[in-house]
Amino acid sequence: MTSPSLASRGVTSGPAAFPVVNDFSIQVATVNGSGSQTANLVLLRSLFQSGVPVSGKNLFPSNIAGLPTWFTIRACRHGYVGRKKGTDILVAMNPETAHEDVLGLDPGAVVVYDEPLRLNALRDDLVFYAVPFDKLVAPVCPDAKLRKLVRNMIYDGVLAKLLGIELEEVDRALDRQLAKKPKALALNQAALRAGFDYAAANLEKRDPFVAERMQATSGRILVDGNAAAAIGAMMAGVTVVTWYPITPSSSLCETLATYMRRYRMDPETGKATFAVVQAEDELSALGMALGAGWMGARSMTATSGPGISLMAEFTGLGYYAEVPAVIFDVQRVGPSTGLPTRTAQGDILSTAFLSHGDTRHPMLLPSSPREIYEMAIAAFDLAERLQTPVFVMSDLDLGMNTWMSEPFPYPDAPMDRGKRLTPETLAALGEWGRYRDVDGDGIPYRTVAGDGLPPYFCRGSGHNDRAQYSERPGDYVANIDRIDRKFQHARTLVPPPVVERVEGARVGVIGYGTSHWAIVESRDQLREEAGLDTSYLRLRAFPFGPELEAFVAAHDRVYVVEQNRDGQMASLVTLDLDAALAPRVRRVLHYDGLPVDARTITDEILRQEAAAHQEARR
Amino acid sequence: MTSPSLASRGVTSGPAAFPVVNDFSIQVATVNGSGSQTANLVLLRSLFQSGVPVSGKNLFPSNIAGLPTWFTIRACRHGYVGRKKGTDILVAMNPETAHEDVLGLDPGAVVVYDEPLRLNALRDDLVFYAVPFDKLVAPVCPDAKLRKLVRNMIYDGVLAKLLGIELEEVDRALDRQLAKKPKALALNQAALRAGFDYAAANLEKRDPFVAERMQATSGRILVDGNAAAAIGAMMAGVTVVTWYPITPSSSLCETLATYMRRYRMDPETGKATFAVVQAEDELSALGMALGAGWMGARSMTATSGPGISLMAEFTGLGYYAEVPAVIFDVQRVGPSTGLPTRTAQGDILSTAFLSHGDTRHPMLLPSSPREIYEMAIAAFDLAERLQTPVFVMSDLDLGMNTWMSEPFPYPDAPMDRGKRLTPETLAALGEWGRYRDVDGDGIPYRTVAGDGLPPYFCRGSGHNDRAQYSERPGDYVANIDRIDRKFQHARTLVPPPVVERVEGARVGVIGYGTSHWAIVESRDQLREEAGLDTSYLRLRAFPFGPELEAFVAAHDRVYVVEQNRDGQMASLVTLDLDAALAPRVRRVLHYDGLPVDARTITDEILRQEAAAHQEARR
Amino acid sequence: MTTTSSSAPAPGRKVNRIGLELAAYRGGKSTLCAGCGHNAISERIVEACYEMGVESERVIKLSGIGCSSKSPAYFLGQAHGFNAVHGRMPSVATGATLANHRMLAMGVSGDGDTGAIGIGQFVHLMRRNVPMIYIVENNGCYGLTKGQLSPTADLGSTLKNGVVNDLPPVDLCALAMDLGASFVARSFSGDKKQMLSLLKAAIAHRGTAMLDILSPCVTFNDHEGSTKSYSYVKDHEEPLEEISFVPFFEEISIDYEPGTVRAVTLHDGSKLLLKKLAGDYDPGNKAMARRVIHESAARGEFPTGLIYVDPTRPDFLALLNLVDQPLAELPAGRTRPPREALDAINDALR
Amino acid sequence: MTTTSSSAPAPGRKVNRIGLELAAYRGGKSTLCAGCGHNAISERIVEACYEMGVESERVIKLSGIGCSSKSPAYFLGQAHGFNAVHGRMPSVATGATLANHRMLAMGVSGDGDTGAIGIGQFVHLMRRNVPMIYIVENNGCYGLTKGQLSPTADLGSTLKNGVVNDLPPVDLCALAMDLGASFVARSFSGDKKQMLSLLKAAIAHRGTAMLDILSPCVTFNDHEGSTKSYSYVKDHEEPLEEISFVPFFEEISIDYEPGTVRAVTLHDGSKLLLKKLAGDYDPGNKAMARRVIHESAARGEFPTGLIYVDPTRPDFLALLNLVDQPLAELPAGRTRPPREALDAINDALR
Ligand SMILES: Cc1ncc(C[n+]2csc(CCOP(=O)(O)OP(=O)(O)O)c2C)c(N)n1
Ligand SMILES: Cc1ncc(C[n+]2csc(CCOP(=O)(O)OP(=O)(O)O)c2C)c(N)n1
Ligand code: SF4
Ligand code: SF4
Ligand SMILES: [Mg+2]
Ligand SMILES: [Mg+2]
Repeated sequence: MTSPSLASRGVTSGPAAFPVVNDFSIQVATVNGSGSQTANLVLLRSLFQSGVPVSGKNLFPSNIAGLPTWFTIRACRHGYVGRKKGTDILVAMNPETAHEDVLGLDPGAVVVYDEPLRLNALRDDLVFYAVPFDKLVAPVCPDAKLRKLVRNMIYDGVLAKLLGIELEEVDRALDRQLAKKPKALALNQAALRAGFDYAAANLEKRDPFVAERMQATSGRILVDGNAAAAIGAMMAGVTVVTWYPITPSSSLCETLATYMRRYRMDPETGKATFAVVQAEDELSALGMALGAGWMGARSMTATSGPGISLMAEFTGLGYYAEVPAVIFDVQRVGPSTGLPTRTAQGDILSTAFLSHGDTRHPMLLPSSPREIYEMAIAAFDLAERLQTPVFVMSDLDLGMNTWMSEPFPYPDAPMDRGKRLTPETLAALGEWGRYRDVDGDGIPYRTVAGDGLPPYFCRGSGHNDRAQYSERPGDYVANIDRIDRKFQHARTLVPPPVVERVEGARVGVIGYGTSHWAIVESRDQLREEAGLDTSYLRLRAFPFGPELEAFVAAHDRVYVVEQNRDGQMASLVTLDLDAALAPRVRRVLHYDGLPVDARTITDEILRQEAAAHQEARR
Repeated sequence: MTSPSLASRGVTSGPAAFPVVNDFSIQVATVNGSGSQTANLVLLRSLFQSGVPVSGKNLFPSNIAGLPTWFTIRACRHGYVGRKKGTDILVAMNPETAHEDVLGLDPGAVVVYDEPLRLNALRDDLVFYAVPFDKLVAPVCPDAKLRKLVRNMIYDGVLAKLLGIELEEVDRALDRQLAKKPKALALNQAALRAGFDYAAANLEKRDPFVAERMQATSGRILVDGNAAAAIGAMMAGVTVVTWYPITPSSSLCETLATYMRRYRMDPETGKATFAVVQAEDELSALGMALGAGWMGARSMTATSGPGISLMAEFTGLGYYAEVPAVIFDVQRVGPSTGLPTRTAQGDILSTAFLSHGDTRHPMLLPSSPREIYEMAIAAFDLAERLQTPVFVMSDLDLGMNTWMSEPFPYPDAPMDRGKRLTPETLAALGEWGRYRDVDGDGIPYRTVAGDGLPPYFCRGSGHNDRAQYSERPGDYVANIDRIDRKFQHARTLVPPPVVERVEGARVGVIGYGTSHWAIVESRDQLREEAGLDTSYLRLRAFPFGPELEAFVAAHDRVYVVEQNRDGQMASLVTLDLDAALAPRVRRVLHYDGLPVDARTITDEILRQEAAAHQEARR
Repeated sequence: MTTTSSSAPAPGRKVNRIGLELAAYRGGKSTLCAGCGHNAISERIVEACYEMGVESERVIKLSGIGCSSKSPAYFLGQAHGFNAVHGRMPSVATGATLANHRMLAMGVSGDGDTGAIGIGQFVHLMRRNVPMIYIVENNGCYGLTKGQLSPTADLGSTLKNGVVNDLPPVDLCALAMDLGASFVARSFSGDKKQMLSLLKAAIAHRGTAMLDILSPCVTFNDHEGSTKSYSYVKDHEEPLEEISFVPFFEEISIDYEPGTVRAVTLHDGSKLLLKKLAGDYDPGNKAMARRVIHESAARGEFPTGLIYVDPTRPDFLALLNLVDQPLAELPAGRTRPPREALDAINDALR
Repeated sequence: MTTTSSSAPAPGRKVNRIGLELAAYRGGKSTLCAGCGHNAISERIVEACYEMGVESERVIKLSGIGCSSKSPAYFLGQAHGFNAVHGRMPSVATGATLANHRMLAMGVSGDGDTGAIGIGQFVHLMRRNVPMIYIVENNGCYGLTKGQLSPTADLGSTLKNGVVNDLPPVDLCALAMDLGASFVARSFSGDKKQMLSLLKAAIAHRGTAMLDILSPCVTFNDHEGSTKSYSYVKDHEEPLEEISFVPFFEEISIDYEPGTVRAVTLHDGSKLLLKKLAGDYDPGNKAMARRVIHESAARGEFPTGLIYVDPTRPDFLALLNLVDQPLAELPAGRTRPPREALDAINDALR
């Protein structure tokens, strides 16, 4: 909750102009379990409905109730939706953190606070607005027990007034949120109005931040990445979902179950075209998914770091016995239990090489809800085409925070169920071998129980191309080399990177996943503030395609931006490149559990650029 | 069981000289469970006692009885003890594989076979000796049920005669092997003599291979690496051993338990100064070891690939909560169950990065029984000094095969129990923080329950330097950076590589573990056959010390030789080097489950050298 | 559960009701030790499937790792098989049945595979009553890793090297029953007749049929001092009843005095006829079953036979309200919601 | 087991037999929900340790992951603690006791931590009878991950969102007892008196003392329809006996009619006095205990109190024949064999 130099704040980017329109971040500091979620989402949605690009990030503790929580809403007319370093408007509801929160603000920031906290005494370079929450809530909510919940809506009213958000939009947003609970709706409406009226009557606008209607969100939806992944998996036709609860992945399967109950019940019989099973742990969750994949079903599980570690042995089985399954890893901060409610891109290396022996696994790298929706669909196709576990590497920021998104497009391409033996193929091949590469892509044909075609014995121990047990050195080498050929072939099947080459740029940025949003903003900062043009390659999958090497070759230095300590993707990139290009790879790392912000990237790239030039001059 | 060009065979290395003295490999083909182990070890030991350098490698199937097994004894006056490609003398006892075994031999090889198999009809370019085993065994072993077991000793007698091994040495070796079973001893003595006498009377020497007394083994011992590791662990003062059976690591803990029952019972009370517990699985085995390590005991477990995968989550806990434990990984061929009775160096990458989040772990890389003995001791010191799980990466070849070794030296250095807080340190520090780095090496002081010093709460979740639960970004970063500092500091604590710089050599070889023995031989081949001088760096630990980069910098090309498909150590080397040196790193890989042999390395290095020169000429 | 269409046997060769010879049910050549109890069990599985007229194509064979877990390769060569990882067959089997509920799933495990590393998955499989046959080939030791004690080794039983087991055994039958398995039996690899009847009954049952089959390891655990040796088990097994199995496609032709035989009707209509031996054992009575298991164990005996059965407990798949067609076989048209569904979802998020 | 030297209490403040105030046994401030059953359990642990005069320095606290598993941070601030990984506390605790058998090990787990992911380690810990107190704070759900069903949820119990549990519960007491735990009890976070007596008895016992404590999750599982809500548990708990605990350092001062009270003498000499309630319950009789557990479960009741105890079964460490000094504290001179030993080893390999 610290914030950087003034230079980095919306207020002063460009000539310090009043008013600052649609470019601010609001941080609401509360305790969890206090019901502030409704107020925060209503505020977010009001801005969104007003056409202002927004993003919402919830910073919550790893417990259930009573600890400090911060919800951040960023409104940005430029469309930047990454985390912004520093807060422009603080809503200080939590006595426990209020002092520290206020002391961490940059000069000029705004503080809306609960009057008895007397925060205005702390500093004189901020704009303070005191609000007597308890006094205001009492009349609108006679039932004292409910006041805790309703109280928060007051700050929505205050902010609506201060920022100039149209009250009808707030009302509409509130309506959406509580449509099904008319009693709660009425109470909250009253609280909203109480806040608004109080501000109108008592608070004189003394800060520059203003919300104005724009047209930048029309057609968009608001959604979190876990829901997007769930919708994608459902549209991919998943039939077997096995999972074990773990933050931040639980809501992926829970949302999926909810959607499936709605959209995947057989219309005629009312029966389910899917099974969702809560397993006893992650080993079992993946074991079930593999059992189902072996039988020919589209199966998946979702987990986070500790679960990935527990899945190591089974992942190796899937790799070597060549069984499809889709695994969503909604990454959180490790190692071990780490920070379960904070975000990271920290499982890249251990997932790429998950399990003993020579193994490597395809990973998809979504950066937005729309993309994880599409990649969820792609992942099932890839798992069946490649006959191997495929990982979708999401993270807490994507999975649990609220993002604007294009609506999800209907998947027009038919499902790719991979190389399933058919009577025709069998006739054409003459003789079938489960693990025989008949066309050079390393991918053999498979049969599944019940399809009436020849059976085979699936195993994690050594086997020849007819799936017979074998300890022969030659059989082993032929098989493991073929599996590697398959992995190399995967380079041509996975989503290619998105490349933006800028004419004349000598510096490239490589990113992936949620780091994307801060990179987009940082590249503008680099260009606008330092005149540094950068090209950009956004990785969307491992193994990499040829675009990566071409990109690195075309630039003097490439900065791999990621959210871990050890430069995990940079390591994979380095190992993949022609070694002569290795010196061009640089690392920009951020790993404190908060989503990376543009300023951090900009500062670090400029620092390294300066060093590189100094080096060159020497 | 295939063999390469003639050029690679002892017979023709140098001018084809008769006789070929002390330079041959014997392969005994039997079925497992047939009791050939005694005969093979006796043969091995007879040569050893005659002063001839030997090594014995058992190629056995992953079942208990009835499948083909090959035991290879290499005698080599030059002292090479790596696997030799190709067999000089085949003892064909197994009807099932006899044909294939014979067809795979190089011309000029010798076949001692069971007469009824009529193998001599198969080829005319080999030297055949027929032995009527059943006829010979009947008179010396009246009890028909025992014949199967005694029968094998006959080929020892035949070979002793053919090769000219002194019968007294065979007798002595037999005595050692069966001293405790006088009945079996007598039967075997008779069989031995029957074979010897039969050969004397019926077989005319028609091959060049001869064993002659040398003085190259005096003072040496014969031992397998698992026993050596066990002895080392015992001498290291291990007190808690928790394990789960798995080939090829089981015998490590079983041997350790045997030694401990002998040498670690309290002389006064007859009570144990150790606990050996067979856990219910590998997760539990490591959990117990960590529990004991946390309490201040020296604890260990031993496993192989599948166990390593299962230990992923707990390893991350050990890393992040900073709990010592020693883990022996006796590597076998993966992925998954793979080839459980074949050797590999295939867990390097997955162990280095075992567990989700940013983790990395020290690994020691023993290449000989003597070294694994010493490294076992070092591992306990390192685990306590670094307060983290330390892996000793052995393999099946080292662990289960029979090696000549220097006797184990008594550890003169006192145990390093690491930074344990004492009342004095506490007084000097003023205030103690469990995770506070007070002197820059990244290693904090620790206390353990029962020591009377301040307690702390150990956890795998986020914590500050006083071991208090914390989700603060700054606390997290400070802590994880310190842990990385500790890891960097480990570079200076782990065993340094063994470097042999050859004046003027432009090519370097990098190896580790059991690949060493074939590398030694290959370097001689490269020099003698191709005039290629090579320097050599043998890695003994990860993380690497500064010697590695200096070595690479001093050579045009370095070949990392290892026994896996993916060049796992080469990857770690590449990532560790100054990127400008990366292009110098080349890979020589062998991964068919047999120990790598010199010829494979030589051929591959020469192939790549030729390509490099051609490249340069273009 | 997967016994289907019959065809007239061709004259001259001995065939079952679907026209197949016994040989059609065999698998690869065993690589287990000669005399291993596990081999006898494989033979009984072959016979049971033959006699029941099971279609191999509708069977899936699953296992973990161990000598026992190798056996699926040695029976029913025409069925798909999955030799998974150590101790984790239950989850793989659960997933497989979810994907295709029409298959007859047969799992084979060992006492180490199930009782040690796999006990967690075992517990949850039993609790779910996943429809499958779960066979534990129980030899009280780890055969494949050369004879270490397993969690089913009895208190006081000794290893070949003299080590005495000082921990109480896990009783897999008691555990399975308490957790919810709907068919629990114990047998002995040396008792061909009993095992065969139990296997056929397990095939006819719907739900988890857990068979704990004492199966001596002749290489590592067949010595004096072991309570899992062939002779010890033979001397200490205590059949609860004399069992005959009458498949649904046959008439009951056995004569018995009224009151001496209890008949249990299984899911597919087959019947188990239990002729009373000692006492009036009722395998439908969990409390009695529990008492008998624990009392015999205290006496050092192994009760064998059908210990517990509840043909009515719904199996795990029944709880999931699945469509009839196996999930794995659903066409895309039934698994990808229509465009309107996605439109509605998008709209709700606007 | 770790109650030691007493000192005279300073006048004026209320102290225990080793001169410490209750406050000395407290831990950090709880971050659990207000009203969570787990908090009540922490308080009882504090009281039990205070009343027994336990030395905190001789206690180790262990846990897995979950709301329940957080609790060790909230009691006995002067003891070492280890918050391990989900479901794996048993192995860590086993290793810790191996290293130092003089410590009083207290493990706290949840029903998810123990019953789901951790059931395998639970089974083996019970079987080994590792000397420790093993508390399951049982709320029938996963609190920390927001209320999913756990394996101890009862058949038919509903989640807040209406989902009905259709699998039978794992009865941890029955399981622990059958597997070999030597002290098995059930209590309720709302029953202060009973829990306190049981905790003190657990401290006095040597071997695994497994306490399954029903501990309602007020946030996710306290609604109508849940069988683990505060009111449901209160209405359905069925005490087996009225318990009083007399520590070894006190005289029995309770009056009772002869024949109405059963006394159990524990390892350290303390006594449990069990006043008979319904029937003549004997916690030394496993068969009776088994019967009562299963019968009450069938009635939808939870029997509470001391279910089973065997003060004589040797604990796991006793089987290992360890030297008296804790292994972790042995000096190098006792753990590194002398030079002659190594010489002998080398010689044998020559
Ligand atoms: C994760 C893992 N750990 C250990 C092993 C080694 N292992 C193979 S089989 C086996 C025990 C088998 O015992 P059991 O299940 O009783 O089968 P049996 O051989 O006695 O029939 C073990 C420990 C393994 N394959 N995988
Ligand atoms: C390996 C792993 N999987 C999943 C989780 C997520 N997780 C944390 S606590 C918990 C369940 C806790 O339930 P319970 O043990 O009953 O404790 P309660 O919170 O109800 O007290 C889960 C699944 C985890 N931390 N680690
Ligand atoms: S070792 Fe034992 S269990 Fe394994 S095959 Fe041989 S007899 Fe059977
Ligand atoms: S969520 Fe439930 S279990 Fe967790 S602290 Fe709150 S009440 Fe207790
Ligand atoms: Mg077994
Ligand atoms: Mg719970």
